[in-house]
Amino acid sequence: MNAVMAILMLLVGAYLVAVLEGWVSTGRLRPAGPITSGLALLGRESVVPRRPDRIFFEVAPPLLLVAALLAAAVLPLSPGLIVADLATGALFVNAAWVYVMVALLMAGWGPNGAYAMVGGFRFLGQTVGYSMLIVMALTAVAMRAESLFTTEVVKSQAALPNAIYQPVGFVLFFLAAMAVAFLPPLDLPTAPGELAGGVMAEYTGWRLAVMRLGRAVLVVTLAAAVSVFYLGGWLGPVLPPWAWSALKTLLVAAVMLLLGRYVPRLRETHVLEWGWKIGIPLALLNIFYVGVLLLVV
Amino acid sequence: MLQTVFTGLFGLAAIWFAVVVFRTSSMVRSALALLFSQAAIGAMFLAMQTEFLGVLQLTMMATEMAIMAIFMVMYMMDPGGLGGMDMTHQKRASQVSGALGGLAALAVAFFVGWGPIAAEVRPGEQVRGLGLEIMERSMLIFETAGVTILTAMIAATAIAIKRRGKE
Amino acid sequence: MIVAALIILGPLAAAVLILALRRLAPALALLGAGVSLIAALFTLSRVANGAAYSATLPGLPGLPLRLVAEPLTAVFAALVAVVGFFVMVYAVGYMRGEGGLVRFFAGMSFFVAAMQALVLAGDWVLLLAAWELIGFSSYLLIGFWFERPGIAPAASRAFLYTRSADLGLYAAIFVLISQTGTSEISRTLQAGGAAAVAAGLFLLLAAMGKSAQTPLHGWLLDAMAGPTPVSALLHSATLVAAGAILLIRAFPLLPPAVLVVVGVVGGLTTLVTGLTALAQRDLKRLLAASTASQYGLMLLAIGAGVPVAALFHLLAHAAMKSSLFLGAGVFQHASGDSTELADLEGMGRARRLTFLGFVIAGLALAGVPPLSGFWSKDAVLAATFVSPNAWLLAPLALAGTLLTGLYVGRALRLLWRGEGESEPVAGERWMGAGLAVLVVLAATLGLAMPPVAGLLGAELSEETLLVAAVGLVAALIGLALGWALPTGRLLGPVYGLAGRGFRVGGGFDGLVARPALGFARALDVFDRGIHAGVLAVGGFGLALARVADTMSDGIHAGVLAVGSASLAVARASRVIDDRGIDGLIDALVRGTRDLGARARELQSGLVHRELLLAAAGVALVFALLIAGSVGS
Amino acid sequence: MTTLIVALAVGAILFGVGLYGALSQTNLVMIMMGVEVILGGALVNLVAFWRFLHPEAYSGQMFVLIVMTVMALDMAVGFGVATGRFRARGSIEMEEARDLKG
Repeated sequence: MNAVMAILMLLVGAYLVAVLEGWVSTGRLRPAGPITSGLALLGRESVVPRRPDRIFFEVAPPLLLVAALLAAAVLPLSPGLIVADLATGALFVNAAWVYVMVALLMAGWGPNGAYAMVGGFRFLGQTVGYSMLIVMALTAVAMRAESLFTTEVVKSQAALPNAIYQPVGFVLFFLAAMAVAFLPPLDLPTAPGELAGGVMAEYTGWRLAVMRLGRAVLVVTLAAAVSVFYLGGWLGPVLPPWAWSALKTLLVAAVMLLLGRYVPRLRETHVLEWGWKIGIPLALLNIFYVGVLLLVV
Repeated sequence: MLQTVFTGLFGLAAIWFAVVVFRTSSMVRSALALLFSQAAIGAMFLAMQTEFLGVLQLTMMATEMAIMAIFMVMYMMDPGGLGGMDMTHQKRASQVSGALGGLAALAVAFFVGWGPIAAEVRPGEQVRGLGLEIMERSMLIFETAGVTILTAMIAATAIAIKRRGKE
Repeated sequence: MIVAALIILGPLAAAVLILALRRLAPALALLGAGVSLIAALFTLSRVANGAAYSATLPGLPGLPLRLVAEPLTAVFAALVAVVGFFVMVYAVGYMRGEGGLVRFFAGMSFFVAAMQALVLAGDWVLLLAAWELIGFSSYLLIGFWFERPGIAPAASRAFLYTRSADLGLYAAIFVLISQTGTSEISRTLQAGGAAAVAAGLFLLLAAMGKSAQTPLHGWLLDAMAGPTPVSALLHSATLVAAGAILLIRAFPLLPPAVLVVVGVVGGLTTLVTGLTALAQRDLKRLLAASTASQYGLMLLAIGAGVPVAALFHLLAHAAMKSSLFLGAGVFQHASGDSTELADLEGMGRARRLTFLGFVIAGLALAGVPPLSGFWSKDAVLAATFVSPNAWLLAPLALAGTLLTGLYVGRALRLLWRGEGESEPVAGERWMGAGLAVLVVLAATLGLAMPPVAGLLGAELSEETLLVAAVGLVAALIGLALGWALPTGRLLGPVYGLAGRGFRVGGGFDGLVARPALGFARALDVFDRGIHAGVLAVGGFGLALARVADTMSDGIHAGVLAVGSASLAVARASRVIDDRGIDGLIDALVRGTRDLGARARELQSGLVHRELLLAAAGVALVFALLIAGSVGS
Repeated sequence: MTTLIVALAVGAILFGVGLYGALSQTNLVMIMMGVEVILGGALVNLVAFWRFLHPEAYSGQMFVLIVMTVMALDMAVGFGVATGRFRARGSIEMEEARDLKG
C-alpha cells in the first residue's frame, strides 16, 4: 500500500516537474505537454545505432529509472508513509544516486557515439566530485539527528530546520543535488548546445521516453531529499503532513529548474574545480561547525 | 531459509559477473561487470543483515569501478574489444592456481566445524555499535587507515603527475 | 609535567617551524631554546621542592614513552638548556653572513630537543631513540659545510664511530629488558648478578663511543670540522656528554667489577688524549682532545664510585668547555677563519676582552681556585683517593690534572706571544653576550655544588687538605711547564704519535676491523663464561696499574712507555687487519654478492611472473602451517 | 549453518576466480581487477563470519571497513602507477615491463 502510494505520488511529482521544465525551457505553460510528447515518443521508431554495446544500450534507461526509484524508497512523505525505513537511510540515498552515474556511463558508452561517450565521461567526473559533497553534507545532518534514519532526521528538525541550522551545508547539498540531476546550469552530460543532447543524443522512441521519465523522477527524489534533510520534511502547521512534503518538494524542484533558466551553463573545468577546491573544504568546515554547535553550544 | 536463498542468489550473481570480468574483451564491460559483481557482494551483505556495510559497499564500489572504466578506456590498446585481441598469458598456470586456490578455500569452508551459529542480529543497532567501535576501541586503527589513505592519495598523485620541466 | 614536556617540545617546535616557515630562523631557534630554558629551570625548582614527576603519553599508557623529572634528570635538563640557550645566542652572531641558516638553526634546535629527550627519558626505548637522534643530528651539523673538502668524510666518520659503539647500548638494553621484563629505567637498575656485569660492560662500550674514550676517541678530533657553536654544544652538554650522563644514570646498576674497568678506561683516556692535546697544532683540535681527557676524568670518578663528583665535573666542564670553544670561535673569525695555532699567535693581545674570558675558562679547566674547575676536579681527586682502588686510580687522576695544566698553559702562551692582527668580527655583540654568560658560569659554578649535592641527596667524598693541595700543585706545575717549555721538548719521541691522536690501526679500516675483532673477543668471553671474562679484565687492569706505578717514577719514562705500547698495539692491529680480518671480510663480500646475483634473476620485472611466485609462496606457507598443525 | 557455508563457498569461488584473473591478465588495470575480486571474496567471508559467528563483536565490521580501505588504496596507487607508466612507456602491458627488473 505504502509503495503504491509512494509511486503514485512520485509519478504525479514527475509529471508536474516535466510540466515545469517545459515551461521553464520554452516559456509556454502546457499542462498536457508531457502526455502528448510522451505519446509521440512511444509512437516513433526506436532507432538502434550501428555496432552498439547492446546490453549497455538496453539496460541504461531502466537502470536510471530504478536508481531514482530506489532513492525515493527511503524518503518519507509523512511519518507513516515511507516504503523502507532503513537504519542507513541517509547513506542509502547516496548509494542509489551513485547508480545514476553508472546508468549514464552505460548510456554514454553503449550507443557507440562520440557525443554520447563524452557526455557519459563528463558525468562520471561530475558525480565523483559532487556525490562526495552530498555525503559530506549528509554527515553533518546525521550528526545533528544522531541517526541515519531519514525519519529521525526529519524529527530532529522540529525546532529549527537544517537549512537555517547549517546554511553552508544546505547550499552545498542543493548545488550538489542539481549536479547529480544534471540540471542546467550543470547539465554538462546532456548539454544541448555543444553535445547535441550528449548521453541522450542517440536515444529515440520509447527508450528516450523511459530515460526522460527516469530523469524527471530523479529530479523529484532530489528535491524530496532536500526537503527531508534540510527543510523539515512533513513538519509544518495546519496542513496535513503529506501535503507539506509535496509542497516543499515541488517548491524545491521549481527553484532548481528556475535557476537553470537564468544562469548560463558552466564549463566542465570550472564545475570540477569549484567542486573539489571550494565545495569540499567548505563541506569539511561545515562538519566542524556543526560539531562545535552540537558539543559546545 | 529465505536468507539462504537470497545469499546464494546474490552470490551466484557475484561469481557470474566476476567470471565475466575476465571473459569479455570489451574493457568497459569488464569494468562494469566488476562493478556489478561488487554490487552483488553488497547485496549479499544486505541479505546477511549487515546493513551499513552493504550500503557502503554498494556506494564505494560503484564509484571505484566506474573510475576504473575510465582508466581502462584511457590506457588500453583496444578498449571496445572490437579487434578481439587475446589479453591473457601464462594461461595454464593461472587456471591451475586459480582452481587450486578456490578448491582449497572451498575445502576449508566445508570441512571446518564453524561452531555455534548466532541466531539474530538487530540491524537498527549496528550503525551505533559500529560507530562506538570506531570511535572507542578501534580509534587508533581507524585513524591509521585515514592517514594511510591520505598518504596513498598524495603518493599516487605524485607518481601520476607530469614532471616539472619535462616536455 | 606539561612544563617538563615543554623542555623537549620547545626546541622541537622551533625546528619544525623553522623548516616550515624557512625564515626568521635565528629568532625562532632562540625562542625555542628560551622556552626550553625557562621550562627546565622551572622544573628544577619544582623538583628541588621535593616534587618528582613521571609521565607517559596520555591515552596510550602501553607505549614505552615515559618522561621522568627527578633531581638527577632535572639537573641535567637544566644544564643542557642553559648551555643550549647561550650557545644559540652566540650562534646568532657567529653565523651572521653564512648561508644555510635554516638548516643550521633547525639542526641545532632539533639537536637540543633530542638531547633533552635523552636526558629526561624514563624508559630505555625512548632513551635509545633519543640516543640515535642525537647521533644523527650531530652528523648533520658536523657536516654542515658539506661542500668543503674533507668535511663529509669527517662527519661520516664521527657518525660511524658512534654508531658502531651504539651496538653496545642495544646489547645492554636487550640484556636488561630480558632480565627484568620491563623497559622502565629505574626498575631495570635493580638487576644484579651476571646480567648487571654484562649490561654494565655494554653500557660502558656505548658510553666510550659517544664520550670518545680510548680507543674510540679518533672521531672527536675530526668532528671539529663543523661550525664552532656546534663544537661547543657537542662537547659541553650534548653528544659527548651523553656517554657520561648514561653512566651516571646507570650507576646503581654497575657492580664493582665493571667500575674498575670504567675507571681504567677513563684513566687511560685522560692520559692518551691529554698527550694528544699537547701535540695539536690547531686550537679547536686541542680543545677537542682536552674534552675527551676531561670525560676520562669523569669516568675515573664514576669508577671510584662517586658519580656525584663526575656530575659536578660534567656541569663545570660544560660551562668551561663551551666558553673555551666560543672564545676560540671569536679568535677564528678575527683571524680570517683559521683555527691553526700558528695563525692565532698573538691573537690574545689583539682581542683582550675575549682573551680574558678565555683565560678565566682555561684556568678554571686547569683547576685554579676559586674557579669552578678547582672544586669539581678536587671532588674527582678526592673520590679517587678514597676509593678502594686508590693506588690505581689516584695517580691517573693526578696525571690527568697535570696534563690539563700543561696544555692549557701551552694554549694560553701561544695565543699571547707574538704579534697578532685582528680583523673586525661581524655579530660580535651576540657572540660576546653568549660567551660572557658562560664564562661567568665557568667561574662561579663552584658555589652551586653544595646545594646540588643536597638536592641529589648524595655524599661527597671527605675533603682533605692534602688532596686539594696535591691537585693544586699538579695543576700549577702543569701550567708553569706548559707556559715555559715548547711541546717538542716535553713530549720527546711520542710527539709525532700524539699529534696523530694515537690512532689505533689507522683510520677507516679500523672501523670495519675493530668491531669485528671486538665481536670475536666478546664471543670468546661468552664462551668461557662471563666470570672468567671479568677476571681477565681485572688482570688487564692490574697490568695497567703496574705501568702506572712505574709512571710515578717520572713522567718522562711513563710517557715513553705508553707511547711505545701504543705503537706496538698499532703495529699488531695492522698486521691482523691485513691477514685474517681482511680475508674474512673479502669472503663475506663475495658470498653476499653471489647471493645477490642469484636473487636478482628472480626479480624479472614481469609483474605477472612475480604474482605467480607470490601465490606459490603463500601456498607453501599454508602447506607448512597445515603440516605443522597436523604434526603437532 | 547453511547460509554460512553458502557465503563461505561464494567467497572461496570468488577467490579462485580473482586469482586466475590476476595471474592471467596481461595489463596492469586488469591485474588490479583480479585483486579486487580476491578482496571481494575476503569481504564476503568476513561479513559471514561476523554475522554468523560473532555478531556481538563489532571489530569484525571494523575489519571489513579496513579491507574496503585497502581496496581503495589499491585502486589509487595502482592508477597512479599506471598513469606514470603510461606517460613513460605509452603502454601498461606487463609483458613489456622487463625494464622494472632489479
